[in-house]
Amino acid sequence: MNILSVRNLETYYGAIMALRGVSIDVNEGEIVAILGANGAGKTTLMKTVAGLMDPEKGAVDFMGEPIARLEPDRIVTKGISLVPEGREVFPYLTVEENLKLGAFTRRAVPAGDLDLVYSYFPVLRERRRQAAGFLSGGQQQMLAIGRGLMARPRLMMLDEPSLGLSPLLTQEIFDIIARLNAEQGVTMLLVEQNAHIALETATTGYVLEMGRIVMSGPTERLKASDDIQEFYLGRTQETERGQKRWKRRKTWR
Amino acid sequence: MTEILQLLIGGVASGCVYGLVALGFVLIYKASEGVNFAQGDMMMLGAFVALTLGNSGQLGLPFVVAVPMAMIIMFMLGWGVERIVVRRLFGQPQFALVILTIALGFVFRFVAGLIWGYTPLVLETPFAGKNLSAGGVVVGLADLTAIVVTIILTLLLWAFFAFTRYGLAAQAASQNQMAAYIVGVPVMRVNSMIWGLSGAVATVAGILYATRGAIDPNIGLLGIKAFAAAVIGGLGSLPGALLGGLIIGVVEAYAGRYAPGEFAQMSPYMIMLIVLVARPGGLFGQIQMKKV
Amino acid sequence: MNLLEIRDLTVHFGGVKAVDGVSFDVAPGEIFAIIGPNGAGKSTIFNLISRIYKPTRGTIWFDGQDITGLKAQDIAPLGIARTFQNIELFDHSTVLDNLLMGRHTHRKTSFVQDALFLPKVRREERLHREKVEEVIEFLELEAHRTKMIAGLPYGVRKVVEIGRALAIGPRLILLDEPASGLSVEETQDVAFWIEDMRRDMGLTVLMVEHDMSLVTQVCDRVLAVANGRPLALGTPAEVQAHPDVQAAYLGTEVTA
Amino acid sequence: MRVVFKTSYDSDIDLHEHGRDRVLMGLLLLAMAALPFLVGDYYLSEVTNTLIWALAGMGLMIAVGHTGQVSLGHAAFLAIGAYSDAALMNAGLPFAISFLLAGLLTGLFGALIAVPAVRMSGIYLAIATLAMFVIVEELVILFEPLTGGIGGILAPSIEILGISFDRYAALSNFYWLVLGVVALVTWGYANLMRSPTGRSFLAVRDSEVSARALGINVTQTKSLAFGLSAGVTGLAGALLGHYIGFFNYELFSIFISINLLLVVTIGGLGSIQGAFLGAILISAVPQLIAILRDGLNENLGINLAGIPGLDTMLFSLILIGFIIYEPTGIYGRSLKIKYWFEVFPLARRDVFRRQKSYLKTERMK
Amino acid sequence: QTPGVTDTEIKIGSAQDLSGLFAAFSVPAVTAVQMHFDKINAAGGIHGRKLTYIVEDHGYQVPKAVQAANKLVNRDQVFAMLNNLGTPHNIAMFQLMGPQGIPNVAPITAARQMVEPFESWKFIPTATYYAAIKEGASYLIDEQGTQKFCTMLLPTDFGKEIEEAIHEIAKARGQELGAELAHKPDETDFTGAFGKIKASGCDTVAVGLGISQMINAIATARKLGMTDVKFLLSGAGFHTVVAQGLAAQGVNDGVYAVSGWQDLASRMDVPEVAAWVGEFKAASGDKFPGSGAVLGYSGAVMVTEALEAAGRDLTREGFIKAMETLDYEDVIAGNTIAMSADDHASAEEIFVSVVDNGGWKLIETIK
Ligand SMILES: Nc1ncnc2c1ncn2[C@@H]1O[C@H](COP(=O)(O)OP(=O)(O)OP(=O)(O)O)[C@@H](O)[C@H]1O
Ligand SMILES: Nc1ncnc2c1ncn2[C@@H]1O[C@H](COP(=O)(O)OP(=O)(O)OP(=O)(O)O)[C@@H](O)[C@H]1O
Ligand SMILES: [Mg+2]
Ligand SMILES: [Mg+2]
Repeated sequence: MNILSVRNLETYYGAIMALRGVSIDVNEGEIVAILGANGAGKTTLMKTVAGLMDPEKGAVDFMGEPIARLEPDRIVTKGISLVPEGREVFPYLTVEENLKLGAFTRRAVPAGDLDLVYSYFPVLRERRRQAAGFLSGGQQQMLAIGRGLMARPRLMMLDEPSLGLSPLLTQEIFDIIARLNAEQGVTMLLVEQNAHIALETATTGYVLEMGRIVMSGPTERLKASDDIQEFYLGRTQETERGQKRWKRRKTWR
Repeated sequence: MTEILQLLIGGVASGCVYGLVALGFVLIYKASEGVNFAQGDMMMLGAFVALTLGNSGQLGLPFVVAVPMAMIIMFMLGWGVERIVVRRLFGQPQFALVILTIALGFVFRFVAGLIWGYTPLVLETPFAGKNLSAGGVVVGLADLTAIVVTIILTLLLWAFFAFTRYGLAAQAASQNQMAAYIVGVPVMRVNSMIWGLSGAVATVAGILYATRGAIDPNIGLLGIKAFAAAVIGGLGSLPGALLGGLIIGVVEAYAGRYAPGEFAQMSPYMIMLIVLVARPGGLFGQIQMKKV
Repeated sequence: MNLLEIRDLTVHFGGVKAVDGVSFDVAPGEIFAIIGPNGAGKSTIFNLISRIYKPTRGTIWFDGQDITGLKAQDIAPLGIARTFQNIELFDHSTVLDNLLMGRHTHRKTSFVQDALFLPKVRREERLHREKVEEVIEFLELEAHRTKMIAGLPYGVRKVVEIGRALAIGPRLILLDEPASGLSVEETQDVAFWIEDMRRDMGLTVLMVEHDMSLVTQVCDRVLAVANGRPLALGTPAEVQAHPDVQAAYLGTEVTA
Repeated sequence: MRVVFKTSYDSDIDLHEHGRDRVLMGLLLLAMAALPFLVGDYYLSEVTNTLIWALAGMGLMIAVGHTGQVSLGHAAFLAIGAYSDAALMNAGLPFAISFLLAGLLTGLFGALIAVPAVRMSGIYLAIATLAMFVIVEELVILFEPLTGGIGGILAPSIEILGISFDRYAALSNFYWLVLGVVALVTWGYANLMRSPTGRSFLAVRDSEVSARALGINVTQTKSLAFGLSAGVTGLAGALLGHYIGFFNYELFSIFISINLLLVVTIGGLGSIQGAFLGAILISAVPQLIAILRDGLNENLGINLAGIPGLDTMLFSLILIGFIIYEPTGIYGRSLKIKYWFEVFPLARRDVFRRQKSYLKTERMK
Repeated sequence: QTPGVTDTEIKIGSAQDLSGLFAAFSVPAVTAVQMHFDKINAAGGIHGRKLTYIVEDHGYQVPKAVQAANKLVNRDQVFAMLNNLGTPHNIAMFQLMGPQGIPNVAPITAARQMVEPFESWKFIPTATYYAAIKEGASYLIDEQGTQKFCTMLLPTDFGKEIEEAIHEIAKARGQELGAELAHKPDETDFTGAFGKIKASGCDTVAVGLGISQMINAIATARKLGMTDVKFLLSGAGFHTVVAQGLAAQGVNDGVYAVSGWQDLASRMDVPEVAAWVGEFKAASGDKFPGSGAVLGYSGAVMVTEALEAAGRDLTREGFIKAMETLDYEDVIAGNTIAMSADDHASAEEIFVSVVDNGGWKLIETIK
């Protein structure tokens, strides 16, 4: 079943058109990855779906209901949770308070959920009484993800979840994503620079460039594409150190 | 000795009034990091509303009815002000709110002048002029009320922020509005509620202030000193606001008695400067170097 | 002689031992990486070198000078530039102005001269601008020159921050996760830039990075830390092969 | 839209982007200089007043707009400027010297205040400067021999080289004097902002940590900015003293500080033009309201004088409107209008559409 | 042609505080003046000319007062000024008015600079605070047995006037002075102040504070058991609300006020007074007229009387001459208005009143 459908979304920053008519579909129980160079508009797309930005045109439907232009907190109540770019933790609140706030829409905080998050990220349990603002970059990223999990959403949107995480943790995060998806049926929409691991985990992928979707399909097919291979997986680029180099521009620019 | 005690009581009582107005500042700061420069004027309006409800020449309701009603009316006013004007500044730098509330203060004073006139009026309260005395120390009933009410209110508000879901949400909203939205906090509605609360608190402060003399549209100027109290305590800390108020009140009382004339005047501000130089974020303030 | 010598560096925050007895040397012209799990104390080491934090114990020597007691603003004039993990740019200024601010240590005019805009000021401004244009060209920032930072995507900001550090004209540059949030292609650019910094500008590079492919590609030596303590030091291959490093940091399967 | 092809770095360094701007600026100055021949006393006084407010506004703008140091105590610097200028003139110094000394003294005082104050920020600094203001106010009352205490003093009449520059006796001359001072300060200010000093101001405003990492001494930079701010405000204070002719401590009230804050915010934070536009607003709009009110009474017989404080209320409503609908200030609005004309008829309304924005705590510096 | 005068109109200007700290004086004053002018205009004006009262609001800010003066003098070209409020404000405005000799009638401040140094164009309605306090203090010494004065004052010009008057009297009578306390408008706790006063052994305190503060301070003294200390207030404290507020706090005696006009509330049996109070209430939305209203009324009457006397050929010189010939009873203010070429302080009497169960009772009239 189609859980999220975005149609011809256009979003501006003042005069700058960051999304130029984006349409994507996310089916229930899927993991969808969005790839794109920096400045492509991935974050903008996520924020628009979450209601943090107002689209100029277009529609966003969640479980058949239009949600575009709703207040962001209403959208959360409907079951969408966002792990934002740049962590955005509450710096003066403790780690535990941050996590509890993640479950704000659920009123009571089930103790089991906290333990689950702590079991994913044991560091957070160690630091649970510490102000979140003084965690290291990666620890804050864990906290942001943990906070997102606390909401028990139907659709989870993750904006570069691996940003600043160690290789080990990056793997773990993607394991968690896959597990939540498999065990609890949480639908995942994720933006990731580490295309390699993203395409491994996801079932469907979109490529966003300059505010437009330029490619989409099952990840198996995307992985086979030359352009993806070259620009996102870095496979063909066999540079030798010290050698004069030149870059091929992406074909769709 | 009795004099020292007497001064202490006087200082504590007036410190409580400062502290109460300061609580209003802190409430709003805690929920949005904004500063409401019209807080003193909300106090003024609160006192006038209570006067209209309670004074014998006016509606003449019993005091115990008039006070809660005034608080409710002022809650709605605070709420409305947030809904109608303050909300439109959402996401703008805090500085904009400072200017907005300064202008709002002028509007409030204008409205009060229009309705109640500029000539001071006396609020009738059951405690005016009634005193208790023990061992040579005289305590006005009004002073006693101020102290008790302030302590209760501070505790209540503190508990609200420390233990309730919405209290935590309000703090979260002040630290990062976007993140608060992301976790589903209705940031704007929380703000309205806090503004309403601060209106109600201001009403109590206004009534206690009024027991000491008369009220006119300009009594809101007290807000400046109360603001100083909030800052000494460290904006954002409710016990801090109370402590700040007490410090100013008590210092004023003792300086008024023992310091040479002009220094008595300057003393609260001197204390404030000293506190801020030593602790740039106030006594209980949280200002830290950003982790980079 | 070593450009940077760190001995027994230690700092505590309350009960947390963020950095605990770390020592290492960076030779001139070296590209040196610090790796380690999240919260290992890597950024804290940078903050100690740039004197944002005061060490509880230990010394930092730069080019034969003990800089442990200096103030934060005295570090840049020595020729140490840095970037921040979470990007600390001047959001309400343009890219160009941000880079020009990097030239602060080279200013030769007083504020009075500035106010009168004496010919000397103009001369200096031209020089600063030339230097900055070199950086812009090097990092291919031409298209963003007059844009406000606030409106730039994450990736470009990262590059601007590197540019601002380069504008200082440093001898040692500290890069805190230069490639985080960048795509494979952009990371490749960063790799080339780092190599050029050493080759063309004669810089010594100290960086913190989680992208092991970048580390392997450009670094001469790597220090692995965990829980604030040094774990292993050596060439990228040696360190990656170290069992503790694999357990604490890399995981079983080494990502390409 | 006019596109300038820049062929040298100088075109970025120059104050004006293209020749046309330079010519316009010249014309404006010329028109201003010719004003006494064109308008009567009423308008000339008002323009003089506005210029003095603009000067004070520029002073505050350095602190608030360019280094992010909010001050609620700038009335104190106006006072120090006014009193020290008067005292020095009464001690026999000629105006030219006492005026500069007044600015210098105020500036030094400001820089001194700033040393402990730099550790504070935002609202804390605002309230500390307010405390400073209250203390200065008390000191003014205390130093009766110099300041006239509560009673106040008459400002000495200005004479330079035998020519009177008295505000009341020779308004045109006084106007030219003010205009000259304002023009010079504006030029110096603009110069600062295009030079390393100005950039270091912006740097400490936006991120103290990175400013330090770039070798900028934050304490020094902030003190310098605050000192300059105080100095310029002090100059404005000296002129204000002469303009009003008589003053006691009540002239320099907290409302003056607030008005100055309005000048810089409504004008447009962080722009020199903003100080001027804000000054025009703060001095002209109340007059405009008054004149309109008189007109209503005269022509339509609607007498609004019976509603006390209406003028102030209307002015406050205008302020509220501005803050809500034009948070970038009048200068921001003027840029938009300029853009609209430049690309006419191609401007789209949505160019200045505002996207939602969110705040984060400013307690973490 | 005289500025501000046409065949059909005379423009009178005023710079008032309609939105600031002293609105309590300005607002009723403006109402009273407007009321009186409307009445005159309705009756055909003065010598066929209607009166226009142009009021500018300076909010007690001196720069705004100067702006207001600039507008009134240079733009509106008013004939005369009536009821300008504030001492520094008036003095600043004088510099624009003086050279043109624009009459400044009944400014709302009782500072001596309003008549000193003498200028032909300066007129004040009542005795200065200085003169009134001197008389009041003498009265207290002679009739109520005051031995030692203390003062509690705001740092304003009227505080200054009271201070100087008390100093003068104490010196003349060979009395010692007790504590002299300076206060701030936002002070709310006077326990410490009375500690000082008690310690210095005063039996009378001259008070120049804000209205609410006066109530608060006197009630504090009584609360602390200082029941036999007397208080002397100036015209600024001679206000019905002070008496009411004190009554609410249980203070019903020992508080004296000196002023150049009489209390209205206690004279409601005088038909003119009752009628005028009724009119004022109607015009102001049921607000009882206070000192401001009386000052406004008495200034307005002065102006219209003098305009009437000056005749159809109106010049400022003529108006000034006419002012100097005024001599009539002002029933509302309860005083006599009389001026001459060398006396521009109109009312002659000084009234001493005492609080009495929520009102003021006249106990002495000093000529
Ligand atoms: N606040 C802003 N003001 C103006 N333009 C902006 C703003 N934020 C983003 N943009 C522009 O919108 C476009 C899309 O930005 P967005 O942040 O969505 O990109 P992204 O794909 O998430 O990039 P990254 O990988 O760097 O995070 C970019 O070109 C950027 O310049
Ligand atoms: N100012 C501070 N106050 C309290 N604790 C701090 C402070 N700075 C750092 N820490 C703690 O020190 C530890 C090391 O932090 P640091 O930022 O150096 O980690 P890191 O190695 O850079 O990690 P990451 O890879 O996640 O960026 C963390 O546990 C962090 O919580
Ligand atoms: Mg992004
Ligand atoms: Mg780090």
